[in-house]
Amino acid sequence: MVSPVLIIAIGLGTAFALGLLGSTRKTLLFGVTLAALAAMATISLIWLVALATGATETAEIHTAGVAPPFAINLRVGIAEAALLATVTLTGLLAALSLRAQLLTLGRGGMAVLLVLVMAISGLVMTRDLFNIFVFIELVAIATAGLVLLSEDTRAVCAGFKFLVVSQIIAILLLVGIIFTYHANGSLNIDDIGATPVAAQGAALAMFLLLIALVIELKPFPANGWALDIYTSAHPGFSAIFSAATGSAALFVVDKVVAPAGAEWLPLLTGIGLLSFVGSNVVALRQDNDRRLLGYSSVGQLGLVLAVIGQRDVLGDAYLYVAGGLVLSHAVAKAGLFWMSAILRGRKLQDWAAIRARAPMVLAFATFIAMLVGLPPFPGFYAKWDLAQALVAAGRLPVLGLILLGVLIEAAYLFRWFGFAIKREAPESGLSANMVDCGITFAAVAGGWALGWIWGAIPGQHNVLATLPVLAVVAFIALEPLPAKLKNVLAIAALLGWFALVYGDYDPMRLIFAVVMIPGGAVILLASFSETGRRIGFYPSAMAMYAGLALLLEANTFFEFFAAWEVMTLGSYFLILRGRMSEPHALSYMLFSLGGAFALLAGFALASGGVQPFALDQLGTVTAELAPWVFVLLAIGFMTKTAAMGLHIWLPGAHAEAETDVSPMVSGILLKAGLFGLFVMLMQLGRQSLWGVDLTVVLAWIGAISAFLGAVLSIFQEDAKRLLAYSSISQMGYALFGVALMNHLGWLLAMMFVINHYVYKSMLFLAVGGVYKRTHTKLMYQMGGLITLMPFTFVSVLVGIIAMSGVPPLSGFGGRWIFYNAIMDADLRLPLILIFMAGPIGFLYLFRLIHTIFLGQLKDPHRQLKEAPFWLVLPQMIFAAFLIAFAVLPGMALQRVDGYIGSIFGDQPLIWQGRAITSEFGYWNPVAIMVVIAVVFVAVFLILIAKNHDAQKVKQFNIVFSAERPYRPETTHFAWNFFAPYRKAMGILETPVVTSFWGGVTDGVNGAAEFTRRFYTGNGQTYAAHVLLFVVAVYLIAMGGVA
Amino acid sequence: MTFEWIQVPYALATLFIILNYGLLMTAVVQKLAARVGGRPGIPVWQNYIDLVKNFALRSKISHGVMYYLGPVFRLSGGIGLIFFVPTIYGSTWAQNFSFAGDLILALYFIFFGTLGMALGAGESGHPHSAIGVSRGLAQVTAAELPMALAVYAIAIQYQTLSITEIVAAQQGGLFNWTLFTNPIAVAAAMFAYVGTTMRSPFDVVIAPQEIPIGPPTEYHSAYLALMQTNRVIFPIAKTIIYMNIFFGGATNWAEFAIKVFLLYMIPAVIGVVHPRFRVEQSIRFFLKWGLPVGVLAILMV
Amino acid sequence: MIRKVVIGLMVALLGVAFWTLTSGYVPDAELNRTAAYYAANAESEVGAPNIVTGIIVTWRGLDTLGEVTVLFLTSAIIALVLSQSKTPKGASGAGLLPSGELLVTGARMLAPLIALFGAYVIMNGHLTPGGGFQGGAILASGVLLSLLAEPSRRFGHTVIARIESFSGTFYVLVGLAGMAYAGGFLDNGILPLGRFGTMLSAGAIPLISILIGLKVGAEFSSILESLHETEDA
Amino acid sequence: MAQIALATGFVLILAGLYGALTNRDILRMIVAFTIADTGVNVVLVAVGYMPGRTAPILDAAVPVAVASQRIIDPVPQALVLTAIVIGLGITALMLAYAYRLFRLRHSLDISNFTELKW
Repeated sequence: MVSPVLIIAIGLGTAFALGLLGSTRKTLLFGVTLAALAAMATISLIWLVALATGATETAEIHTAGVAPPFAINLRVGIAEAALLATVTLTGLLAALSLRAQLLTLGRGGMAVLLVLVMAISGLVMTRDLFNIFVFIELVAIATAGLVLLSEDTRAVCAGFKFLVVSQIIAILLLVGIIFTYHANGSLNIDDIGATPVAAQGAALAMFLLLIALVIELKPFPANGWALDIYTSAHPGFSAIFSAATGSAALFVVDKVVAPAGAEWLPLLTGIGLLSFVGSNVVALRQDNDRRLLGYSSVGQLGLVLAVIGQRDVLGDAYLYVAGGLVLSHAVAKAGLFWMSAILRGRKLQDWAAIRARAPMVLAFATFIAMLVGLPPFPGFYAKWDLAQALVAAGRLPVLGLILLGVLIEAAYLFRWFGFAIKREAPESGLSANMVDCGITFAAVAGGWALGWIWGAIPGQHNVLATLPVLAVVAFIALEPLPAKLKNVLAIAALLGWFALVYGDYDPMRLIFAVVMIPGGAVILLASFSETGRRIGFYPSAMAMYAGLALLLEANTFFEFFAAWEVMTLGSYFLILRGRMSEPHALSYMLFSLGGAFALLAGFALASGGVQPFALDQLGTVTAELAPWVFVLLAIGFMTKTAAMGLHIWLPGAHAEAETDVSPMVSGILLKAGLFGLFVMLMQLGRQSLWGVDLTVVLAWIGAISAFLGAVLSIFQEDAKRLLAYSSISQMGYALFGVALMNHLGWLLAMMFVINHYVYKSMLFLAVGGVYKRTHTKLMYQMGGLITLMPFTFVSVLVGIIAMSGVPPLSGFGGRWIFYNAIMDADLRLPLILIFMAGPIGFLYLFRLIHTIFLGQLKDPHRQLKEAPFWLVLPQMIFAAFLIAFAVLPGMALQRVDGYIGSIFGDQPLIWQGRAITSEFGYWNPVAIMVVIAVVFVAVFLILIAKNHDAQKVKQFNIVFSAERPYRPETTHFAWNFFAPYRKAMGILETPVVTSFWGGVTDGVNGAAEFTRRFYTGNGQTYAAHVLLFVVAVYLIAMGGVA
Repeated sequence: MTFEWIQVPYALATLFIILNYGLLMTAVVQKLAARVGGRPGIPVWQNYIDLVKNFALRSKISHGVMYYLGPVFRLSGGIGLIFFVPTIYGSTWAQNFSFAGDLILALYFIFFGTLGMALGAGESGHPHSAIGVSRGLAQVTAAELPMALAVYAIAIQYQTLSITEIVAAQQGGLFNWTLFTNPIAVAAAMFAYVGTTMRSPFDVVIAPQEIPIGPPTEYHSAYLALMQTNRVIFPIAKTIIYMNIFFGGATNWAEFAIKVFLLYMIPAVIGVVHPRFRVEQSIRFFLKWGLPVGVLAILMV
Repeated sequence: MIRKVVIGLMVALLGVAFWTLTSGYVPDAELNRTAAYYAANAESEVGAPNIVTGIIVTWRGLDTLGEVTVLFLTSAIIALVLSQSKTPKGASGAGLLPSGELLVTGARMLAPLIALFGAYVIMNGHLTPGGGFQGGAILASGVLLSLLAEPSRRFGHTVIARIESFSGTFYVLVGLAGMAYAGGFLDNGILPLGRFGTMLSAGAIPLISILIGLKVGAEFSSILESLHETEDA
Repeated sequence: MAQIALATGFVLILAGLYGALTNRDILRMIVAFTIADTGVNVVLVAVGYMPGRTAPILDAAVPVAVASQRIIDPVPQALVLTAIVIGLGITALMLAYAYRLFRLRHSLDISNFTELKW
């Protein structure tokens, strides 16, 4: 094992020795620089591997041959080694990114870079307070030098501002160090901690020391100086500044706070949280990519600072959590900065240029997922463990603020991603070259590797190692194949997985599994109509299905949550593919994350920090916590089912998605929320909070969703939006059913799971097929398509009959169970809304079929053909199923009924032959079907007997009060179809919820706009901010001590 | 209850009786209304004449499949409704096919014909038919609401959804009728009853004085004949439901004839003396008056 | 004005913090354990009578290496900063009047003396107050004198750069040698401690002092020269 | 005695900070920071001072055996040396920056360099 001191020696020695090589042979100089950095990185990695595998112990390195505290000593443990590896690798890659500038400037620049990397490494290793000061100053000076490598002349101003603040930091730090020395008689960190001395002023000295180190972390709002560096410096350097310097500075705070004592932790937490939330809020209004990354960086540093402040409760998980966050941030931020070197434009919209290169999009997605803490990246595991620990310690406000910050960060990061995917790409906005791309992908590889490592640590559940997620990775690799081939593989994968697992599921889970997995495969049939390679579709779709598959497999809270997040991420990418879906995908993502955070908090509350916690132990949660767990989980799940109030993401997201995506996200994805509700209610049962039965609240929400969803649906002009609102309504029914907490209510919800999947998928495919032909989704622009698209018409007709509950199709079964279910329930009032929702549902469905297929055919549509075969095929499968399911509901429901009976301990339905009898009524689907069919055929025969020779006339062969209307094709009645309804009940259409969320968004954005005026650009003002910050924290801290 | 072949002729016989009763009764009611207005009115056999005439018409056109099927849906809806509801309590043969389903089936099957009719008229391409359909649907959804609530109320009251059992519970005296045991539910239901029989003030959809809109103007010949057939049996089918669940049902055909006639007269009488509502006024009316009564009904049970 | 008041207020509040430190300050009556260790072991461990030099060069040698690096960085960066905004060609120093003979001669006479003094201070760093830094600064002051006396004169950048690089590299190598042949990085025990209090004693301290002196002198000279080249902007 | 030195150092620091934050001229700011640096150095040395003792150099007057009773704390002296050099380095760097800024804009008023903001 080589000594880690060599990292310092090599960096420094090479920096000095470059002068001996002469200043003209610049390529040689650069080569030597790279070799030195590579050697430093290699040493770090050797140590990292050795320490991680337990091959060696934490190394204590003494300088000058004397033991500490009398000489400076260095330490390399696992944390140090990981940071060293990060620092040196970032340095190496940054050198490559900066190659043009370094080659121009010659040895001076290279020497400065080497010294910078050396100094950051030293900062990580050293255990001596004053030595920390020396290294900090080295880093500061080197930073001021490397800032100048930018072609941007504004960098000079930024560098000066930075120096001014460095001076203030140096002053505070030195005063702090010397008085700490005076109080403790030692400069060695471990020594200070080991021998507590209660000298007067020691606390104040420690305060000065800590606050100086904290300012080094660029806390909001005293960070204008740092942001200017991010904005103007060369991105290659910004990567170091953010990833390496930032991580090292955090580690220094961590080192120093250990001896300082736990009483400082709340202060760090406070500063960290303020910084995290504040920076992210300000970033919302940022449109310069690098400055945005800057805000994000200081935010992330704040987050980790807050985590450092929680080290007292994190215990053994501390390194895992803080490390996960730090490394995620370092890799992602460095990668993003390097990527920004490839982009020519500096606006966020200019990132649309990366769309031309799929791997770049993958890279961008990877980095953003890492920053937000989504699986399978370390930040995700860290977030989970952090939440567990915080809740176990009762620090819910801290968790709340952290999650709020993450949500805001996700808002601007995913908005940015949306820009990249959807905005118009600037011409030649990309100056890609092998080296820059290579560096970026090194970061991507690093990110995935970290994800694997974090999952593989014993005691964790490795998301990446599960079969479905591996399949997703495989589909990323398969991207170059043609879409049709990939589609075959995708269907095979889904069916294969189902064949693998279906035997293990109870009937209820099995129903969900059938809907989600083979159900997904049926919808994928429609994807055969796509040509080309369809880049991005399959990994996203498979990620969603992987999430769903894992959701059903989940045994522990963590597995459930991880699956949930995988599903969310995949579906977000899927939804974003739609033509106009940018804002909707964003709101989908934000609501989903918000909901996921509610789940996270709920799970954490329930487990009390015990990991892993089995899902079926949820019921063991203590009585006073149970209602809160219930509330949090229910909010999380209802976000997914788009219950009223949390629904505004759904219409846009479902309506603007691609033709075959809409049925996936509507027919399948919504069921995940229902599944969650089932799992929750099965374990928790009824809960009351302040005397209110929470299931009653759920029932009310369900009823309101069912009603308002239907009302809003009838006013839509866009066919897919109509269906989307209808989903809100349908999920409301299901939610109501679940919330009834009786056997039949649950059976009702299960029936909705099946039915809604079938008819909503079918209708979305049908409308999608129409859209493919007419290129419009606005119903009043269509009409009379029945003869041109007969199959599509049939599927819509069947869908509508089924959905509105009219006998004889399967929707009626749902209604029948519903009535029997409510006979048992004491809930009366919400029923009124449900009763109203039923007929209103009939209205919008009629409108759908009428305005598209009946009425006047529009001139531009005269030559239309039936929808593509691959779109029609699944519809026909669905239609056949609906009819079969209507006649034989028992084939799916009987076993579920038995299973639910085993939960509630009753058996209200008696399945006798083909008839079903309940305590109150009876239902014989076969008889209904036969009677209706016979009557229908009989009447039909009478009519044929009389009118078989009816003259077929053109559609415009109509008269109106004995006159033929002039240009009848212009008189199709479709716009504002239910005008009387709008007149009578239009008030329900007032977008109250949308206004509410809009107000929230505007408020946050307004706060961001207001706050960022704070950054005047004046270096002196920034210095004053720093001083003000110090004084403010001083007053608060001393107040806290006193 | 299971199926036996004998039930088929039984059901057909019931249908036949109801059809003739309907043809005559609607004419009588119309005549009464005319007399109130000081006009002589139609002869009581006028409906037969119309039916025969329409069946005999030779000029017939078709706008397409759905147009063709519209009346079929419509009449199937009417006949089906009769078949799914027991007509005479206690009668062995007037039970029809009520074993197929209970009250809920009847309630939802009402929409079957409406849907088919609307679709058929829609395909005719006449813009005004769509206006008529949209008005009719808009109104009926609001009007049916009190009925749904009332049904729920009495289903809870009798703890059953089976029509036969509901009727059975009302036997043994006038005061066992739902009308007296649960007057609020009945009041609510009557809002729906009046609202859906297409009589003034809720008849803007088919009123002859309006612009001629809606399905009846689109059809002719045998199509119209089928629809006319339905026009006479459908209100009766619906009235049978009301009679069964609110007014003690009927134990024999005479009782049946009287009860149906009296019930049918309620909207007729109201219609004669009330001016017409526009659709949004109707909707507001039902929400403002019918709905609260319905709510009261389910709260009082 | 408001700005000044606000800043004044903040500075005053900081002053309160400092006042707390001052008023609560009690000078140590005894050396603390670290200082006591140094006092007790200066002879046996580093062999340098000047304990401060012993601390600087050996016990806290890493700080000193960093300190040298600070100067190295500064000089490199100043060269970078200034090279990017060179004054127009021909303007540099050309417009100045030639210095008087008296000045030039005096300066040339003094320069070797200054260099000698610098060398003395460096060499006696471990014995008396002084050392590499102080000596290096004195050396650089000789360069400064020359620059002031003869503004138009140019020093050889290359020579200074070579000295700078050589001394720095050698310093690191000496440090590594400490790791290989003695107790650890920058251990001065690679050379015999010699007789306490003599010139050639204290192990590698004189050697390191020389390297530091050369390095510091070269860096300062380089900085001065870079700044000098801009004087006429 | 020690407190006077400390107080002097602190006053210098505060004066320097006040000057650096209120003078808009970049050169004056740099000078002000130099004053503050000096103040820090005074504080450093003052902390190591012990009344009635001598410099930490072992010679005939201060034999090793009694050194710990005779000398002042050598550590702050070593630290201040480093601090001085680092302060000097940063000051030089700031001056170079000032020069560069002046070349850019022909102004030394810091409020003129605010393109980067928000």
